Order: sequence, then structure tokens, then C-alpha cells
Amino acid sequence: MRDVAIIGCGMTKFGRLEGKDLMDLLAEASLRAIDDAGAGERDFDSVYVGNMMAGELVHQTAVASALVDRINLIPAGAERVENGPASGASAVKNGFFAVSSGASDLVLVAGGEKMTAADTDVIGDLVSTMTHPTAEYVHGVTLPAMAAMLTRLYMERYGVTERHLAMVAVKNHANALKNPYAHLHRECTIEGAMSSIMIADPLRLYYACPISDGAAAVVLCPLEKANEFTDKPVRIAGFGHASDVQTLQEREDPAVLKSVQLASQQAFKMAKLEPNDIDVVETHDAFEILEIVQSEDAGFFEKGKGHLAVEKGVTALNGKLPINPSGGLKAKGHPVGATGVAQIVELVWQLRGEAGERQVKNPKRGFACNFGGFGNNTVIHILERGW
Amino acid sequence: MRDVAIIGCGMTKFGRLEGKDLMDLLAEASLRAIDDAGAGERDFDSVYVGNMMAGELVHQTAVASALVDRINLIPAGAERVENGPASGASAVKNGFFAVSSGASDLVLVAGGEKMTAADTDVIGDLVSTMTHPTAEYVHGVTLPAMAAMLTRLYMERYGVTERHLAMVAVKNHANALKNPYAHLHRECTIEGAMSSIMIADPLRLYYACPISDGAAAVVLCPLEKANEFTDKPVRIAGFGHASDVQTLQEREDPAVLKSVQLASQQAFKMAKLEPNDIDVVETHDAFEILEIVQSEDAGFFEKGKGHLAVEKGVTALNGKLPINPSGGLKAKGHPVGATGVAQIVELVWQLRGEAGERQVKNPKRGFACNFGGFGNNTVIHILERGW
Amino acid sequence: MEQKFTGFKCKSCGRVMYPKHDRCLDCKGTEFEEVELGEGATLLTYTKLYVLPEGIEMPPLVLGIVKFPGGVRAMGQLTTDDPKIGMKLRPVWGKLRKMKDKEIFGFKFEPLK
Amino acid sequence: MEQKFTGFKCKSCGRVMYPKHDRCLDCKGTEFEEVELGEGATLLTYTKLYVLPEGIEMPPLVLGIVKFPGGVRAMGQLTTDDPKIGMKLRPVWGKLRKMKDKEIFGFKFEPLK
Ligand SMILES: [Zn+2]
Ligand SMILES: [Zn+2]
Repeated sequence: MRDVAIIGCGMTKFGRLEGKDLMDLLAEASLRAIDDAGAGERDFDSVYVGNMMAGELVHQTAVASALVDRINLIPAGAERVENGPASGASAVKNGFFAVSSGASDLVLVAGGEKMTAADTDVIGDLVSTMTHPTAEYVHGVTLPAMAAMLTRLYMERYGVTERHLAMVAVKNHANALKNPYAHLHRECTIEGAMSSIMIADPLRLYYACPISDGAAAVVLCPLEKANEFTDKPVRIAGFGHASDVQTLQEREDPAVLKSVQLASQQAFKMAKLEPNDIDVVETHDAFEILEIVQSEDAGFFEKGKGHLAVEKGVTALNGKLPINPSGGLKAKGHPVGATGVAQIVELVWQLRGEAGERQVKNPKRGFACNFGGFGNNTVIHILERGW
Repeated sequence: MRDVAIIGCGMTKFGRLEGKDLMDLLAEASLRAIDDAGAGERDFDSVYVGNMMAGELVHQTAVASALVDRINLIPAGAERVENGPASGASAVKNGFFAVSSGASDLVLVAGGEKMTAADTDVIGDLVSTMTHPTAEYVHGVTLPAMAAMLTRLYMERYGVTERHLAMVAVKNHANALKNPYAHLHRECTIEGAMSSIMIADPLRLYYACPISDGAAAVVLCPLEKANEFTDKPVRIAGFGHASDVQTLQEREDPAVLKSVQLASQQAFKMAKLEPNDIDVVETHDAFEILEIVQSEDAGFFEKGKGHLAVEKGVTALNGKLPINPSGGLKAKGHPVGATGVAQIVELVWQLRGEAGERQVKNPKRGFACNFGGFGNNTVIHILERGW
Repeated sequence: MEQKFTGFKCKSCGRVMYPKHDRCLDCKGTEFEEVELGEGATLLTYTKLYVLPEGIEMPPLVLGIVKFPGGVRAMGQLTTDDPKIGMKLRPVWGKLRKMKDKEIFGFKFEPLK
Repeated sequence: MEQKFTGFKCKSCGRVMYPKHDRCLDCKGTEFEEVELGEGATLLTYTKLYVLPEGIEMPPLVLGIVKFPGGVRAMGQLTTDDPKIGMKLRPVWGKLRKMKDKEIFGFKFEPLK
């Protein structure tokens, strides 16, 4: 298995991007990543596009073929990878395989989603179609409902309070204020969060991510060839990918994200690292409770103690283990197919020391958790400096 | 790069399968493939699902996660791969990478589509959303229209006649009569085909595939471990994957499927083989003209002479190079996401000598062409006996 | 003709599952028999949903996870607006929602007296 | 105010493309200028479509590929029911179809006298 490096990355601003369609976004992020890699003259071997719902939301299919045409990556073979909200990380994983297998020497992975052109109702319903058709979907189960039920379990069992959710939101909004690519650029206060409208008791609007458009992209090559492109290649040191039962209720313990546990263990094993080797983390906080649960199930904090780490500022930008310096899904935004790729872009910038005002102090290794379904199909990546 | 073997395969019958939904079909084909591999007790590392339009057609997303749950492949990581009508072969290609890279030792690749529950108009429109949004789609361009324009170019330039299209249809219907999995089980005559209704002049109904439901699946492992499962592993000797410009008119020559040429050349190079080493072929005859064009651009016949091979019976079941012994997309059916996987299933059965009445005489090597878009994103596989 | 809320018991190892899987989550067995899950399910967690999916008229929609006596859990609508963790409920057949103007029926959970 | 059918000329190598790409198909250049493709396009192939997409009323819909004098090709609707390969056509602005009740306009191709 060849070592794989990330040699370029780029993204669009996330947000309500009027006048830009999905292909505009994918093209913009891709060209930025290619430019960043200095690979504008090169021929690419493979292209992967992470996207969850182009056909459903913007009535265009085969978007990987369209991207290749749009930015002339011809004759690279191209496909779209879909794993619900983890489509982005799944696309990166398959790009990794293409390079590590020896089949491809230069790969573009782009992820993107155009969401704000559709009605909120339509999006909510489409996202709900990830749930179990007969055991969840028909009953009116939505992702916010699942997050709310998980939150209540955490409140009952571990003493998490609404204030802890608000603290995560406040932290992530503060980080996003320092990220020019983030969707939400406004300060969030504990009081503001706790007085926002209730969407799924005990979840208020501010404990969930907004609906965003956006795209992100990375360029991969074998680590041994990375110096043709950059002085600062970022090595994909490990990845993990694990599934769990689909329904929340059938999990061994509905308060445990077992797919996060397993995928994290796989990634740490492959990277020959442990959680305390990690300097910066991006989690999948589509709902703020998830940042807490993932930080525990990934192994960074003891089960049931994640909220205490938030309370103590451990996960703040200047804390011992900064989580979501980008602003996270909560404040950077969550254009579904883009998210997993954008997490990796953020880590690359952090490792290179290019994260501007939100730069974490001298990080050597980063960890990203992108999850599909409601946590039943998780993809983890561990990145480290390759120089 | 590790050698990869196909150690099990299975499929559902193709057709209008009332009472079976997409997940039923994917589960049925997958369990047959797992049974065929004798891998029922094993844990799988990765799952790939080839599917083009689950969200659009049957209002279910994240179907790879759903399949893992349905047939308990937990905790395998799973994702859906979409490359238009080549989604199936793209899924196989990525399963190949997962094994060849060394990351996975046991992989399930399933492809499926549930189409007949939707209106024909809806399907036609959705498939058209693969075309270029502003240069094709808005003008009313559909896939049959593109196939018709390609056919007319062939008629003008190479002397192909409507009768040649009918001959391909007659051959494929005859083969399908010997395939219990095929959708259409009825004889087709030249006269019958040539008197069917005109859908896109010069294409009649019988020069195009039907709308079908179905699924197919294969199990992959490293060739070196294949003997734990089977005496007759089939080796993936080569694959190729290449793209071209999206619009038909912008191609170097609109009558040439350059992505088929390039992907075929890649596959032959990787396999260290030439076209005349191939004993059996499955092509992507969504329209009958495509079997002729692909047979040329893949390198089996000289450009412009493919129709003569049909005329002479070269591509018949008992000919020198049987094409589409399964019945092809025309008569076996074309449940889009299933097709690329089903082509490979047919080749495995042929190589193993298990194709029943439609068995080609003692084939050693098979070739499959699955194509996405209207030929702008082609995936080729070359299989050979691994025993 | 009363409908019963049922699970699926693996004929190889005896594990009961809901919803149905084609292979047992424990032993990968493939044969199952339908079994009743019993009355007196316990509420483990719930939410009151204010952003409603299509075909549900009045907020909040109360959803919860219940645990049946044998340990099997199910998610569904609760008929009470005043759920309490630990309360006992029983499955009752009724209208769940409309989807594309079609009425969908299934089990909900109603507090035991 | 007449609309002109235009292509995109690469400022690096001069190749003219339609539709627009973000990088040139020949040299991967990224700057383009809009150029007219001229009159007198030649019909290369066509079809009469009888299975119609949404928003087109009367079969057949006649579609074809034309080649402009400079070599650039385009696909579009033909205003004639009697197309002949090799005939000369010119782009004319008009209604293409309805999509979700919205009228879509664009260029079609009309035979030159
Ligand atoms: Zn069992
Ligand atoms: Zn140029």
C-alpha cells in the first residue's frame, strides 16, 4: 500500500450562494485545489465527487462526468460517491485507494452540495429518507428528532445540560468568525442560543447546523511524488470506515456511536497513533450533541465526560485539543457532500500553518470524523505532516 | 497492487418485479453472491453499491448503509457509487481498488435499480439529466435522441442499415431466451423489429432496451486467498476507465466513442492482452447501435465494420466472438445500477462454464463494457480464469 | 382482528430483532419466526418535534424509543403530550401520517393506565 | 436587440469551444473571449423524436447537430420537419420548451433560403 499525500486543497465560501449552481461550486473548489497543488498542467488519472443529492435537489445526475468536462480533466475516469452526509469523506477514502493501490498517480477529490435552491421542507424530507423506511421514516422520524432523542439520553445519563449544547455552539460560532469560508459570521451567546426556537425538544435551532451551499476539493498523489508539487505534503496516515445498524433504537446502546468507535480504532491502528497524539480535530456537529458524543467515542475523552471538556475550554481554539477550529458544521455550514472534504481541507491548512486567525498552535496531526446516516456509517481520517 | 479475484456472484431475475423494492433486490442478489462464494460466515471489510437513482426513483437515500443493515454486513464500511449507467462497473472498480490496495480482504459489490415503479416519463427525464444542462438538456435532448443521431451518422458514413440494428436485436433476444434471468423472453424477428414503433427516427422501439428492475452482486478477495472459497476464482486481469467531453457534438468525432477506445486500451495494457485474446464480450447495448460502435472502438473490429461482423454471425452465440450471450441490455434488461455488475456476473458464469444453454464454448477470457453518460465515461473490465 | 406488534426471532440463536433483517445480527442465521414483543414497553427517550414532516398536521409530534420486556426496542409516535422517561406504554394501531395524500397506518405507543 | 450564438475562444491557444468550459480542451488555459460562430451552419446528423420530453407539445421534435464555419458544432432543435444532411441552417432565438410551467428560450436552427 503506497503512502498517499494531499498536495493541494481549496474550497468555496459556504453559505447561501445565490447565482452559483452545483457545477459552479464544484468547479471553483476543484480549480482552487488544482492551483494550490500547482498541478494545472498535469493530467489527472481519477476524479471522485462526493455528493449526496444532486439529482434530488438540483435535477442533475452524473455530476462527476459533468465536472470532468467542465474543467477539462479529460480523460480521467470519474465517479460520484454517496454515503449520505459522509459522502465527502467516502470520496476521499476511495481517492486514497486509487492512489495507494498504484492505479492512479494524480487524483482530484471534490465534494459539494447545492441546497439553498430547494425548499427547507424538501431538504428535511430528503435527508429523512436515509432513515429506515418502515421502522423510522414512515413514523415521521427526522434527523433532528434522532439527535433530540440522543441528546435526552445524554442528559439523563451523563448530566449534560442545554447549556453545554449552547457552549459548543458559542465556541463554533466564535471559530467561524475567524474563518472567511464559513457560512455564519455572527457571534453566538449562551443566552441567544438558549432562547432560539425549539425545533425538536430539547434541541433548539442553535444546536443544529444551517442549510448551506458549498464545495471543497483536495488533490492526492503518492507521498513519494509529493515533492514534485509542494514542500508541505500532508500524509493520510490512517483512515477508518465502519457501519452500525441503521435504526437508532437497535444499537447496542443508543447513546453510543459504535461506528465512530470502530472507525476511529481502525484509523489509529493504521496510523500507529493514539488519541493523545492528535493536535486538532474536526467533528461532524450537524447537531451540537454530536460533537460531544463523537469526541468521546473517537477516544479523546472518557464516555460521558465530553461535555466537561467543553466546559473547561479543552476544545476551544486555544485549548489542549481544539475541536472544529473551522467553525464546524454548526457555523461553517454543512453542504452535505462537501463536508467531509472540507474537514480535510481545514486540517491541511491547520497542519501547514495556513489557517490565519483561527490557526491552532503548531499542530502535527489532525483527525476528522464525517458520518453518514445518523451515525451508522462513519469515515475517519487521520492526517499528519509529511515534511 | 494485489491481484483480485471474483469468488462469488449472483443476481435477481431482471424484469418488472412487482412487490419487490430496491432493497429487496439488492439484498437478494447480495445474499446469492455471498452464498455462491461460501462466505456466509465471514466478516466483510467493504461494501460498494452501484446505483444511479434511488433517491430520485424510490425516495430512499444512503442505500449502501441500508444494505449493510438489511443483510448484516456490519461493521463493513459501505458507500454508493454513481456513474450514470456505468454505476455498476464503477462500483466494481472501486471494490477492486479496496482489495488491490491491501485495505480490504473481502468485499461485496452490489448493483441495483428499481425502475418500473416510476412513470416512463419521469425515468426518461431523469436519465436526460445526465446530459449537458444548457447545451443539451434544455433543448429537449434525450438519450434515445443522441443514439438516433449517432445511428444516422453511422448509416451515412459506414452503410449501416436499419436491418443491421434489427439483427443485433434478434441475436440478443435469442440469447436472452436461454437466460432465465433475462427480462424479455420472447423471440424477436427482423420483420417484427422493423415494424415496431418509431421512437427517435431512425430508432424504433426494438433498437432500444426496456425499463427493468433488478440487481446483481459479486464478492471480491485477493487472488492469493481465493482458494479458501472456490476452485474457480475469476481474476480481474484488467480494467480501464476514461472520460470524454460531455456533449455528443463536441467530441473529436461524434461517431467515435473515444472513452471506450481509451478505457479498452488501458484494460488491455494492464491485462497484457489484445482484443483477439478475448473469447466472450458483454457490451452496453442500451441502444443496438452501441453494440456495433463499442465492438469497434474496443478494438474487436475495424472502425465501420462492426455491422458486417453482425451480418456474418461473428458475434452470435456460436460465432467467433460471441457478444452479449446474456441477452445484453436489449433483452436481459437494463436496471441501470445493476447493469455493470450483471455484465461481470455473466462473464464469471461463462468463464466457469456455468452459463447453461447460452454457454459459449470454453472461454478463457471475457470483456465487459459499461458506459456512463452517453458514452463519455466508460468503464471496461477484462476477466480471466484464475485457475 | 387486532394487529400485534411483532419482532423476528432467529431460529438459530434465538435473538429477537425489530425491524427485520435478512441475516441475524448475532449469528448471521437466515431463518426467523415472527414473535409478539408483549405489552408494557418502557420509554427510554423521546422528543417533541416542532418542525414537522409532510402529512402531520399539529405540532408537536411526540416520538420516542421504547423497550419491550424482552429487550427489543422500537421507535414510534407517542399518543401523549406529556411523556416521562420510564413510563409504560403499549402499541396501538393507528394513522401515522399522510404521504402524498395516502394515509399511512402503523403502531403508535399509548401510555398504560 | 438581436442575440448572437456565441462560442468561447481560448486566449492562449485560440481554440473555440461551445459550450463553455472553465479550462480549454486543448491547452487547459483559463481565459476566454466570447466570439460569434457565424451563419451558415451545416447539418451533420439529426433525429425526429417521437417520445417527447416534458413541455414539448407536438411530435416529432426535430433535433440535430450542426457545424459552424469555424468547425464548432452545436446540438439543437431544427425548425424544419424535412431535414437533410448537409443542408445549411442559421441560429434563431425562440422558445425551446416549457419546464415546470416556465418557458425556456434559446437558439434553434432554421434552414437558410
Ligand atoms: Zn441468530
Ligand atoms: Zn487553449
